[in-house]
Amino acid sequence: MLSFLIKRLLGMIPVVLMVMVAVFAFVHMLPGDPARLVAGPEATAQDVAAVRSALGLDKPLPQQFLTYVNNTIHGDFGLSLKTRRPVVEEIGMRLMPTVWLTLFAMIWSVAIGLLIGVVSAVKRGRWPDYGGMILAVSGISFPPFWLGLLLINLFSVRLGWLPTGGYGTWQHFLMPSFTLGLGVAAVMARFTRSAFIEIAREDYVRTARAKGVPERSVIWRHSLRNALIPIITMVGLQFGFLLGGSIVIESVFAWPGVGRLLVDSVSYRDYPVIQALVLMFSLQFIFINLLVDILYVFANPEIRYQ
Amino acid sequence: MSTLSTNTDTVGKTRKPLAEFWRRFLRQKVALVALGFLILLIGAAVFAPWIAPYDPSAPDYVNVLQGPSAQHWAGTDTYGRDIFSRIIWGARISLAVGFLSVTLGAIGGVGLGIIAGFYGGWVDSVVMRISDLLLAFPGILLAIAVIAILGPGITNVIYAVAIFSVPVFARLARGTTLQLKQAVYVDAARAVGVADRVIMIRHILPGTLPNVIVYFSMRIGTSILTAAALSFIGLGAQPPSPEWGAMLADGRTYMGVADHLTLFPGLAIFLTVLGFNLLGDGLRDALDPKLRSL
Amino acid sequence: MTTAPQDGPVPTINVSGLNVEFRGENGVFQAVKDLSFHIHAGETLAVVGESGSGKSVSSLSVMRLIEFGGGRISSGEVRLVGRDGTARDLTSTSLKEMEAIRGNDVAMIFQEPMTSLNPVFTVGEQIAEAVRLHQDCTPAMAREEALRMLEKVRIPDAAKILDRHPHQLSGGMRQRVMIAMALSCKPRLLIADEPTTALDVTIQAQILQLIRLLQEEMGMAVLFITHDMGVVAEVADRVLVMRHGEKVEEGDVRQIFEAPQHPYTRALLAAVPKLGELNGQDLPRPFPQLREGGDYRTAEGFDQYPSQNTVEPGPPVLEARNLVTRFDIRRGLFSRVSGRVHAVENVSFDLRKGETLALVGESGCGKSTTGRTLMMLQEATSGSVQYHGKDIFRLPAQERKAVRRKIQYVFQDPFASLDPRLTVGFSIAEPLITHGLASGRGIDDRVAELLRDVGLRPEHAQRYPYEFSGGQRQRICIARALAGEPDVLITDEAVAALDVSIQAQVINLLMDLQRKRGLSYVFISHDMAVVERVSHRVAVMYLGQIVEIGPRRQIFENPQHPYTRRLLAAVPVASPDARDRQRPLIEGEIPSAMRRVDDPPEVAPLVQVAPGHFVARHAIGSFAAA
Amino acid sequence: KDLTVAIQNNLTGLDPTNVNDTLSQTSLRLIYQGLFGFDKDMKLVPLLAESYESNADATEFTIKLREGVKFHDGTDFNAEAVKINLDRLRNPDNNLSRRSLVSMINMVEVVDDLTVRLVLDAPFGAMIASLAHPGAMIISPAALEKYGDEINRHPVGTGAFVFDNWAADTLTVTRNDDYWKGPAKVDRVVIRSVPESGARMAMLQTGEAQFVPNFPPELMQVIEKNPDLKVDISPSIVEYYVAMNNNKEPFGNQKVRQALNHAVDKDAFCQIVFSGLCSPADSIIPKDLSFHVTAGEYEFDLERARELMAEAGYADGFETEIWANSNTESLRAMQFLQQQLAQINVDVNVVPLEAGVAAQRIWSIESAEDAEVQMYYGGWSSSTGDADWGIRPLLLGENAPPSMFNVAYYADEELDAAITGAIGTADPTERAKYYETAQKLAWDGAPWIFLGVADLVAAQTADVTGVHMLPDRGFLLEDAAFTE
Ligand SMILES: Nc1ncnc2c1ncn2[C@@H]1O[C@H](COP(=O)(O)OP(=O)(O)OP(=O)(O)O)[C@@H](O)[C@H]1O
Ligand SMILES: Nc1ncnc2c1ncn2[C@@H]1O[C@H](COP(=O)(O)OP(=O)(O)OP(=O)(O)O)[C@@H](O)[C@H]1O
Ligand SMILES: [Mg+2]
Ligand SMILES: [Mg+2]
Repeated sequence: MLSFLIKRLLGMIPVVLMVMVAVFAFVHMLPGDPARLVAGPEATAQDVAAVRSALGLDKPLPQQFLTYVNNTIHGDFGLSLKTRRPVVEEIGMRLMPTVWLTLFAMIWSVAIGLLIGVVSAVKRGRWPDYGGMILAVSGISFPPFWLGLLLINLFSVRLGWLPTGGYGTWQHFLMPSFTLGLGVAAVMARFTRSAFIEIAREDYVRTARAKGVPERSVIWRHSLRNALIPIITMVGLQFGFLLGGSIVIESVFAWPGVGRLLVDSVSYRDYPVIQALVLMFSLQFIFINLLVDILYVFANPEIRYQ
Repeated sequence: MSTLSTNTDTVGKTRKPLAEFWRRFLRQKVALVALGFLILLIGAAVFAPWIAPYDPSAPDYVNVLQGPSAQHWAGTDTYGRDIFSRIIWGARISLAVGFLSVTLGAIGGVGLGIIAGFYGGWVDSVVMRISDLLLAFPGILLAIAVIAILGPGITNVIYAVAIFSVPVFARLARGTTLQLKQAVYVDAARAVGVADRVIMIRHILPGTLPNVIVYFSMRIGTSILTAAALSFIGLGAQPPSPEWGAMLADGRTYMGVADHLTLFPGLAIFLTVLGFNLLGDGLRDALDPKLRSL
Repeated sequence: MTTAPQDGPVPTINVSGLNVEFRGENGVFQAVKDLSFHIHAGETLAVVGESGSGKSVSSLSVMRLIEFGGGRISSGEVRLVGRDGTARDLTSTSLKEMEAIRGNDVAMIFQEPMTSLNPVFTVGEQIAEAVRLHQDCTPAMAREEALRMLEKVRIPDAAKILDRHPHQLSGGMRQRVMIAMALSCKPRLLIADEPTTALDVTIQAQILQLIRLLQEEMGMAVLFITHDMGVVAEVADRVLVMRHGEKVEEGDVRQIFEAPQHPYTRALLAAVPKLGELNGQDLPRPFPQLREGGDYRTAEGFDQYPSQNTVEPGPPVLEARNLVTRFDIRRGLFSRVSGRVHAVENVSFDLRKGETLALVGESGCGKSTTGRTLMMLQEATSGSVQYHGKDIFRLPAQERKAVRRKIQYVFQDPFASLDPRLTVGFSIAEPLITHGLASGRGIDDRVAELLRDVGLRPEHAQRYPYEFSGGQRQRICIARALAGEPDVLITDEAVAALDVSIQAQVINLLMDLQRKRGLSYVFISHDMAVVERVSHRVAVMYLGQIVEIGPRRQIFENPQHPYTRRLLAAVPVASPDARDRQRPLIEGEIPSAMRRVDDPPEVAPLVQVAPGHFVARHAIGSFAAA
Repeated sequence: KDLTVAIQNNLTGLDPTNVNDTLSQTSLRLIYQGLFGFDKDMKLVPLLAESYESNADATEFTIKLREGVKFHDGTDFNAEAVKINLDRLRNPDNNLSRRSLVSMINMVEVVDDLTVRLVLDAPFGAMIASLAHPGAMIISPAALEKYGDEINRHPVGTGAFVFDNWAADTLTVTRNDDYWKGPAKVDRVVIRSVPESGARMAMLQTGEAQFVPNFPPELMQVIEKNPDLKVDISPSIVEYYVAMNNNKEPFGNQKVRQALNHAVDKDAFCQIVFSGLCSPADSIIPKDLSFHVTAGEYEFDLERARELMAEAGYADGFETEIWANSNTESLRAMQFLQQQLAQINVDVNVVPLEAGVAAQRIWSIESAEDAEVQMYYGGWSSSTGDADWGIRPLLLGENAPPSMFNVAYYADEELDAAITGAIGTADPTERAKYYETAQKLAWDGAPWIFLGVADLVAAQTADVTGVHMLPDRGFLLEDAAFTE
């Protein structure tokens, strides 16, 4: 187990390096001059030139890249070009809101998704199936910002039950995590249904019934455990998407998270922040992948660490 | 004695898998309805110039922001343009983006995923590491990168969305392939002398399809919305071409004042995505002979 | 023929007028028609019949599991006397109530041991769950009970096995786990659906004895489904013969064996291969076939076929030389090879045109791996295989494809070797298409012909694998292998899943093909009686090595290696008179073929004891050097 | 009670000398003050200064400072503090983005504890206006000493509120009880960034925010229906225009430029793009900027436009491209222009540009010859509140990109002379004359399609008073109070 972990982590080093090269290439390929944006709309050409040299952006690219790699290895992510706060701090204060939001959204949506998926699979071809699937499909078809605004209108403005946005108490989590999780719940429901139908005809399910296992347990214990592999894969992927992909929701609900930071940084060409964020996303992705692989083993002992 | 006791019946035809698949698909009622709707939609897109009652980009400053009426079934927008006509014309763009981008992504992804899973070794490593890289990059960022490099416009949006669909399809397909290539029937095909290429297409690809189709149909919705998001930051369809997502994004500042601006494009997206998803479910079920007798 | 309740005690189960149907696309299919039978406590009813005759469906109906497979009990009554002594009709019991009956009053051992255990739970948990469900006890007590059951089915090292997952166990062990699970609640009725079909004779002998012992201990009624008349003779008190979903005959085991009434039963019995029937004969000989209306008791009632001398002189078609196939077991951070499975170790043999070489041995001895290596499905560690003098491991891709057509393989697991997403017709057509052997309507015609050849109907081409019974699937696989018109056919337990009559037909078919086309066979089997019928030569494998190889007659009449003798002794004899219920249980599993890297097995050339008859004289596993 | 203000974007920093966006600058006015400032009508008022004098040619300014003012950290405000601040800002080594405000200063002299004298390199009539800009606000010298570069995160000024906390999207300040004008009436001010306009409106409705500056005009109806809310509409100094690249054919032709001006219905522009909360432009600078005069009118007249086009040899029109930053409002404006110009056969291709791309393709070009821009839609506000910054960066010949913002690449000698003449003097009447000439010349030359000056819309809860928007889109919160 331990050696498996170590091996997996070592195997990811090239990915991280590739991400670093890619993100560096990416930010420098983006048209747009950060010096110009930093210097501000009223800056003259000289101002811009001064800013550029102060930021070290006038150096040859290979040199900039080496500096970037060197600094990154030493844990120095530099200052945000935009706010001049350390990048670590800039990301640090937005990370947890995003992580909590994602977790919260993930937990309820996976739970609900599984429930709908299983019920649909079990009642296949009957109305709970159609109902569940149409519900699930609606979840994906709703443009999130539209839904978000509708929710705010209903629960905050009309009913006054929930705050319109911002990060704080548990009430603050309800609407954003609902909006965010809806798509995931839909994906989960449909994948669960699909995986579940595959499993339902396996011989061992029949064996379970033959020994008198109650139908509920046949479904939730014997079948679901086996259907978990594709489900876990999907959860992993969705999780990755959510952490980086909650941009729209963070905007609508004024959530101080990293998704918004990313978009802001891109439009500001805030190189250090973009680089650090993408690196963080990829690390987090690697971590989730690892977790998924570990879960695989728990879900299905036939899969060995390879 | 070489012919054993048999009831001599009519000679059955060896049904080709495709024909068989069709026969089963035709029994999926909901999917057929969805297919019907989508065909209608595609028809509307193709024949938009004849169907749409108004020019989708002709302004009418006298009649701006009007609610639905007999003249304008879905009302008018800020410029007094007929929203219904815009939705019909917009189907061209939204369907193209939604469908083409995901199709491209799926073809690329599934192909790579199957090859990676089937051959394993370094091929697998390379394909999977690249897909990890793409996955680790937030999708919207990737899209911005593609468009920043290729320039804005709807075609490039299609490429952008296609590229960031690739890794997930690759993963899905690879996962199933890893399972299926262990199957005895793959060995059996190989023992008969079937080429690797044919094995991948005939025996492994169909096995990956149920998951791929489900994801495919969901992805279409996502990509319509992604295209909308890109349109919104100015990287998508060129104004004044009517793109549903852009219409929705535009109209949202009028929510509470002129709700029909978001309602109708929202509904169009909703129904289209719903259609693709239900169709996807139907296809999935038709592909799975095990489900037949249920 | 109805089974009126007889005098004496009430039978544990009484089935009357059972009808089961499947609703398919092409209308309703009646799988079981008006079936009636009963079994008393302590009694064993064997159900025999050809593949697809409705044996499994009947038993699943008794369990009310048929509903989950798409079937429906359309009428009939299944009256079971429960633990509390009251009889109730299971067909009108709600599915909810059935949960308390299943596993408790009725338990079932399934036909497929490999897939019938849930891969994600430890076997201990799976047994303990059954205990917990029906007995009021704590988890710890259930676990205790599970351990006791495992010991009872004589799994060595039961305490350790308790925490293993199914994939870590061999087929034989899994089947014993299934039995332990079924018996854990001491059911009133045990249904065993071909519990030993997939197993080799030594394990089969163990399991049969085990069921019988436990039956005596617990006084269960046993419904034993099989197509092996040897097994029937061994275990049954009464026998029920089924065909096309109907009961054709029922009676006491002696009566059935000695005075069968129905022609089908007679045909069945006539087809039973009996070990030693070909004593004194050098050549293989097809099974006699009962003539229409012929008397099964006299040789005159049968069409007899002459011995076949199909072996052609000349260079061998296939020559295996010092074939070695090992599997590395890797562990740890740097994937160090920590052990090797010596699945095939230094195997050499020739195969001539028109010859059948049987490969026999226990489960896991490397038979399939040898076959797979010959097929180039498994890379050989070393050694060579020559086909018509060409080393097939070193052929260019194009020639390799051609060779693949000429050497065909019938896989051990018929269900797994058919693509579930393709119609069987297409699967059979695949070699034709691949090698361009037919086109257009020609394909359909050829497929229809092949299906008929193996005793199926042409319209079966449109069906999917899951719609067939095990035996039907096996025949489909044979049809597919024949489609490419091969020279060499490697059949891996090709007839193991077939009922005797079909088995005889298929074997006769194979031999017929051999005669007509000069086909050569590598016939992998654990059924010594069948092997005796078909083979010219026999190779006995043990732990990856050939321990004895020679002409069939030599091996059967004058076995030299102790292992060969043990194998022959374990074969059940298809006569109720021959049963010896006091035979001691053979304990344990066969030793593992996995070894440490630095501990290779001893290999040595075989020693010739008679012309063409070679025997290993060096130590292999538990057999010491002689 | 706390006052919560919901704004659209995140603040970019807390060092006034080093931020560029109006929102950050205006928010910092809570904490910091300059020597001069603006009242709610953008009229220059002295704050930390009491009065000033200048010599005739606008090269020396002597400023009298207010007495008894203390920074939040207890440091005294005095001439030395002013010198330290101005010297810090104008020192090129410090790379402060607002350096251009004071770069013309040659020397800062401490005359006595409460008097400073600024000596300039060259005459600069707009000096005092520059000092009123938030970029020239005064920071505590002790804090500068203490925090160095970190001053960006630890602002210490003399304003009505003391810095409390700056998190990801919220700035919190608390009342300064020692404020020299007397303590403010609210305990705390919270400035939160809420990107979606719909969400900002919702916050007003639920009472989570009391003031929303830059309120989208299209949502006014909602506010008007709600008795607890009100809107405040005031004129701005943001003028919208389309710059036509004079180096590109056919925009080098004055007749074409004038034709385009006649072809656009400016009232309709105001209606469509700003829901009517806007007035058509009548000069190159907005009405509320000092020295504004009405320069003329290009009435909406398609006949006249076609005539002019024909005269210029473009009767059949031409094809061109319009660029703008991509946001809802410019997209709307560009589509509107596209439709309008189509009436005289000018076929306009709309190209919205993402902010970074715009910066690259419009402003960061190597030289004027490389410019690809044909038409550019944008708005401009003079952040110093002076006509100079409203004209010079946009129309002076030498100020074409990359040096400044003359995207029209307009170069007219007479106009250039008027613009440079105006900064050569500190005498208001003389400056007024120069600017009148400049405005007339530029209007006639038509380097732009003159569009309109948008109104400012701010929404607030009815129980709040004393919150105002400034014409440059900033806001004043100092006098905020709750009525009970
Ligand atoms: N789920 C099903 N759907 C449709 N037909 C089925 C199904 N299961 C079984 N059958 C059909 O019912 C008949 C009886 O099958 P059954 O499995 O009982 O055979 P069997 O006697 O057990 O044969 P074998 O010895 O090969 O196991 C066969 O013709 C089979 O094709
Ligand atoms: N891919 C593999 N990796 C590791 N070990 C394997 C592999 N395939 C087979 N083995 C091992 O090789 C040995 C021989 O297996 P093989 O399947 O050839 O046995 P067999 O004689 O066909 O047995 P059975 O009668 O049960 O089919 C067994 O111990 C098996 O566990
Ligand atoms: Mg069966
Ligand atoms: Mg085998």
